[in-house]
Amino acid sequence: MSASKTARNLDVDRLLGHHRLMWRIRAFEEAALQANTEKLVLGAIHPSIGQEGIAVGVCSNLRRDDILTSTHRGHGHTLAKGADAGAMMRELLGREGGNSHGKGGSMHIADFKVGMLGANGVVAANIHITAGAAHAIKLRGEDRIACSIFGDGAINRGPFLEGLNWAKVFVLPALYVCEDNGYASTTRTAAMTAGPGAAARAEALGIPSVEVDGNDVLAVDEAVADAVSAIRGGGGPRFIVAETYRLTGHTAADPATYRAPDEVEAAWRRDPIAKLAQMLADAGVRGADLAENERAAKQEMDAVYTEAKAAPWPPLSRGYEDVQDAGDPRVEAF
Amino acid sequence: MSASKTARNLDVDRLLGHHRLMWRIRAFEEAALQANTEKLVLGAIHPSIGQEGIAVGVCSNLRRDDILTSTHRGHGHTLAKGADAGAMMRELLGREGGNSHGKGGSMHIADFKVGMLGANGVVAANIHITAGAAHAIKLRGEDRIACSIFGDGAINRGPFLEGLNWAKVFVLPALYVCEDNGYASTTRTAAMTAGPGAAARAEALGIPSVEVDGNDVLAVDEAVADAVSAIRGGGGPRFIVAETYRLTGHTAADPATYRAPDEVEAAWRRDPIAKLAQMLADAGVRGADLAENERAAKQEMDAVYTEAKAAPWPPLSRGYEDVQDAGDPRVEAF
Amino acid sequence: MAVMTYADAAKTTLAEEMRRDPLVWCLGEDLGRGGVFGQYKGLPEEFGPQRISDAPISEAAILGAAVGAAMTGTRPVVEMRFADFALCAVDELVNQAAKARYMFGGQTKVPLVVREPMGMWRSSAAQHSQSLESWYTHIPGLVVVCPATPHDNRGLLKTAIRSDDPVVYMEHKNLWALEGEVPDGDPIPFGVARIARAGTDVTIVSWSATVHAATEAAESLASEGIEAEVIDLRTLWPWDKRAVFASVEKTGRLIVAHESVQVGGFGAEVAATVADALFGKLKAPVKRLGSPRVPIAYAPPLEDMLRVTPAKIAEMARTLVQQ
Amino acid sequence: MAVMTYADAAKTTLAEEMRRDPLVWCLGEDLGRGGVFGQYKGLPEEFGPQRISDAPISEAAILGAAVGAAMTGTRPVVEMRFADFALCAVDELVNQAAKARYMFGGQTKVPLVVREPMGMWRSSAAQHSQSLESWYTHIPGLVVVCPATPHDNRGLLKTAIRSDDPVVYMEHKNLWALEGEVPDGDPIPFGVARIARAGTDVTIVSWSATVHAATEAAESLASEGIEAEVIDLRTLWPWDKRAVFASVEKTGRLIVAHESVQVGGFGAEVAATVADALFGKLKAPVKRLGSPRVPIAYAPPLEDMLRVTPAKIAEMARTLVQQ
Ligand SMILES: Cc1ncc(C[n+]2csc(CCOP(=O)(O)OP(=O)(O)O)c2C)c(N)n1
Ligand SMILES: Cc1ncc(C[n+]2csc(CCOP(=O)(O)OP(=O)(O)O)c2C)c(N)n1
Ligand SMILES: [Mg+2]
Ligand SMILES: [Mg+2]
Repeated sequence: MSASKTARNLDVDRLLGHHRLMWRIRAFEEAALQANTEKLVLGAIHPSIGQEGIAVGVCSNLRRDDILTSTHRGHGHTLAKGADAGAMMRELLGREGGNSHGKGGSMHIADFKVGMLGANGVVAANIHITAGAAHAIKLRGEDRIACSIFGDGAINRGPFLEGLNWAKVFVLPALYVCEDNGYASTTRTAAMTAGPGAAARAEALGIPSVEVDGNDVLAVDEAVADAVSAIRGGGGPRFIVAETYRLTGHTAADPATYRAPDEVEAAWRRDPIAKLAQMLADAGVRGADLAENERAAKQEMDAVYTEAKAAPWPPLSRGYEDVQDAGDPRVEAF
Repeated sequence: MSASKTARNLDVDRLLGHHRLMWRIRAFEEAALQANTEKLVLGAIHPSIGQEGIAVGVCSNLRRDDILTSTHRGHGHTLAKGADAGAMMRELLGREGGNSHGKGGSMHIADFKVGMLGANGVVAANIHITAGAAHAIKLRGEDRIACSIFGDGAINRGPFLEGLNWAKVFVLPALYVCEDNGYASTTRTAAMTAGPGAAARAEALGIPSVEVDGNDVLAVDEAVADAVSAIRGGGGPRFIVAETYRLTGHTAADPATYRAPDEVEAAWRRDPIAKLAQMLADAGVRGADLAENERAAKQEMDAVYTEAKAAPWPPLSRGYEDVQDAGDPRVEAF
Repeated sequence: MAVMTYADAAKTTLAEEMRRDPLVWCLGEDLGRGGVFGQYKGLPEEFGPQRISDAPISEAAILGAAVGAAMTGTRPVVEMRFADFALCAVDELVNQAAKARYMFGGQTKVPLVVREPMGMWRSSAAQHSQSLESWYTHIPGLVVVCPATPHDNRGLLKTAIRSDDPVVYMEHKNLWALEGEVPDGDPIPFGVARIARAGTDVTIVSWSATVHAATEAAESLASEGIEAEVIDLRTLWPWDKRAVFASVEKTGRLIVAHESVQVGGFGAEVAATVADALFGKLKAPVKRLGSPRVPIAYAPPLEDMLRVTPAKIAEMARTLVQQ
Repeated sequence: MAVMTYADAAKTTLAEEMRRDPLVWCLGEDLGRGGVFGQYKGLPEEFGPQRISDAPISEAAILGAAVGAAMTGTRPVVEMRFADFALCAVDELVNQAAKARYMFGGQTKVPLVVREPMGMWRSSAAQHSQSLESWYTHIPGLVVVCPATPHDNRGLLKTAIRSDDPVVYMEHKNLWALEGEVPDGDPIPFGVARIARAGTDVTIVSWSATVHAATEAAESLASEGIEAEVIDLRTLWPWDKRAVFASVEKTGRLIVAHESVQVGGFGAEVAATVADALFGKLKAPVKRLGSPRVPIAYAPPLEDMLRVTPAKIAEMARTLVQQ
């Protein structure tokens, strides 16, 4: 164990929990990819393999009643916030018993019971929603916080400016986390992003910002812990940029040929799960315990997937439910 | 003449021209206010009295073939870009012979002949349009530049982020000028604007920025001259914040009771025209010459107003013109 | 019961609802000084800056934040200032507010009122005059309300604020100063039209300010012996087909009149629905009267050309009753 | 003449137009790698990154910049990726692009093509499936194009690029892979419908992908002795009233079928126009067939429920011809 690691004052139990959760996310994503291969998911799937450290580092600092919003790449965040993997997989497969009865699918994965107010198919749209959730929390005088995770591509959309300005002007309990994986679909974000970066933009809005290695779950955990305690103390919004890499294509269907193989290989060597495993091994955790986390996660998600495949389609009556209270949505009504 | 003023190396002829143009703008605005009082203008008028230094300082560095876009408060910019005051006043009165045949009015004042591509009724919308104009200039390999003037309220809208990022990413010949008059309608912009300010936001997008006293036309002139030469040299976009104050209400109909009288009085003591007059007097210009600028401007705009009042309404046939090439817009066509 | 303006009817109602329910709050530019049309005058003093909240010029954030705040247990009333500026926040309204309940399988609702002052208002030109109510009728999840009178601006706003649906609430700028009796009574339910004037010869369906043009037309027609029935739909989604069918079954003739552009306007929905449902029972073709497909001009004579006036409506009615 | 896909027809045309006119350029996210649907594959190599330009995720800037670039003498082709994302740029399209020419009294034109891939595409859910063509028909200044075949995706795109109007060009995502013959001939003018299938008993008017459902319905109806005439409008503004009237005068019956939501859909415009113009000449009421007023669901069975299928169209046609 190196000095710097000792300095970090490792909480091995907490980190073992992180390791377990990161494996659960990865195994869930592997199952989702499998579902795509088997054509049981027809819409787009955006796996978060390689980015698990951020989901876990962020959400392990959120309470169940704190609010989280996410992006198209939201499975990991949702699981980490405490959603049931079975309900999520049923949702991905469009089945009854999915979180949203199969009506939203992967890009709209949500579990309001655990404060997860939805992934979003529109890049950056969750930034405003989070500002509003934080605004409601403040109006209601609660001590919850609202957190938004989004990608590095999102920082070029208007809501980044408008939403962060909003959160700061109204001194809202909001945490903004940018997952900087270097890409927006097939585009290197650096090529389309002016200036010194996301953190500088947030600072220019008066929001204290830090940059962390998103593949180091401990670093994320610590940065988020600091930010969350400042926010809960009434200090207004905080911003975190977490650098990472997506180890798969943009979607399950994307071969990602726009990236050089050695770039991807190098990224695998920074795999956040392996990195944490190494840290735990260095701290004396037995290889068997780490392997067990992996095995258990895979077994769980295999079962989840098998179970989801067996779940029924939602009944057609669901199709007309949950539209709105006013009026009759059916064509025959007209 | 103080040392600092000598250091500025006054070009008296140029400044006398500025003085004349500032008076022309003010006299135009006074006539527009009169038209509002006489109910010859029924839509909103946003006078730029007190902000003339920016219009003149900016536009005196633009060539006729450079492009300018503006806001709801655009009369001064348009005049300074070289538009004909008579056509403008006819436009404000909705008359034939207006720049747009009376179809756009004050908030859409434009004169494409002199590169003035329009005021805009939507705050910040001109930021994108300017980026696009600059993009076209670059694609065509021209040495023109495109300039956008907008208010301090505009920096909280998405286009500020998206448009400035765009201009920087594509290294476009674009000049962005923020007229910071402290207010957005009845709201103190500071209360709704997070962080250190407009310049910091532009810097966070990698755009070199300066802050100047917008009531000092010479300071504006110098800052813009620097920026324009950098831009024409291929250096990409520049940003200028010019502090000022609007000496009238937000619109001709606004009594502006949300401002303390002494705040307004203090602002009158920083009247940019008086300030320039003082500078010129200090430099030895005769009071009579300065008075002549004022007199001539008032006489011109009186005549312009009288003439516009006598102008005919646009013929009804104009109503169906300029919609689009495809299809027939008339109801009877259907 | 009191006589008050259309603007005051809404303001009084808002105050009542805010007193009743501490979770109702308003957000928008310049609200702290009473709003650009004075629709919030006095409310900042009573409810404070948190519940009558100023906002930066950030329409997308205003609406987007309201979506998040609605999903988090409050009931925001959003002020968009001019309906035209709501075009800066369409993703937030259409992709987010309208769809959240369905996409999330009923896990949430989005109780939200979006006030969008609409319509032509002398020489406001192309970017401050639009009427896009028909757009919102096309979006599943949204309610669309277009009150024409002070009375309705009370009863419908109450219903809108209490509704769990996102409601696009479009007040006509030209009606702010209109006075009328405003009874204390119950909220007015969505989907119930108002017979603005009874008649037997021709039905005129309308909403918002054009209802008054239709009523004026009906009065001048009456002097010629033509009795027009004027129906004010009040809400476009849901809309009161039953009332419209009942009227047209009686008169056999229908004109749908609205200020917005005729092509693709909601008049087409009403016309197509009636022409289908009452096929064979009509004495004349169903007619529509809307604006030509032209942006709104600034010069008064050109602006007037685009208006649906009492004269145009009466002229069309005269032609119809001869059939 | 060649057989090619709908996607390739557009790509080939774009390349031809870009070779012809150096002022034509494309901008949008991921174009440098050929676009998300491969619609631009190969073009970056031929035309370089300046003319096939990547863009940040900034729909509002993409469209807004295109407006400025169009007013400054170039002819931008804007890629919006999914029609749903165009909702992030409505001010730019509606308040700016559509109105500039009129507001500025003809001082400028805004020659601009906005490509908006539209429609349901298996399990894309509520934010990636919308068809909002009817919105754009309601906006003065805009042209609205919805090609259904590879042939039309060539001829209409040529016209769109050469047009001086802002054109909303909506390709259906489900048609990208559709193959068909693409003659070399002339651009196809706006406002001219295509008779997709001739018939005498009932007219089916449609556009975009639903044209194929209508044609399929017509084929199955033919086996029952019912001859349906299928009209593909191709452009919704302007739309070919003449062709529709001529057909309905012959058949006496009309169905308007479209994928988008029925309430407030463009089908209402066609239906209301025809029911008015041909009043007394119709054998049956004019019918519409569109989606229920429901956001688009993800689960395949629920998504299917919303579709306008050949079976639904045929069923409606059968009922009509009995009248
Ligand atoms: C407003 C909007 N524009 C475009 C898209 C299409 N899109 C989906 S994901 C994506 C890239 C997002 O990049 P980033 O924000 O970095 O997230 P990442 O995919 O890297 O996690 C794009 C452009 C979208 N969903 N929404
Ligand atoms: C998108 C949008 N929102 C709101 C308005 C209404 N509005 C007109 S001017 C104005 C204030 C603008 O303030 P600022 O940008 O500082 O310009 P100033 O009026 O001070 O010159 C507002 C809110 C608008 N025109 N456009
Ligand atoms: Mg990314
Ligand atoms: Mg200002």
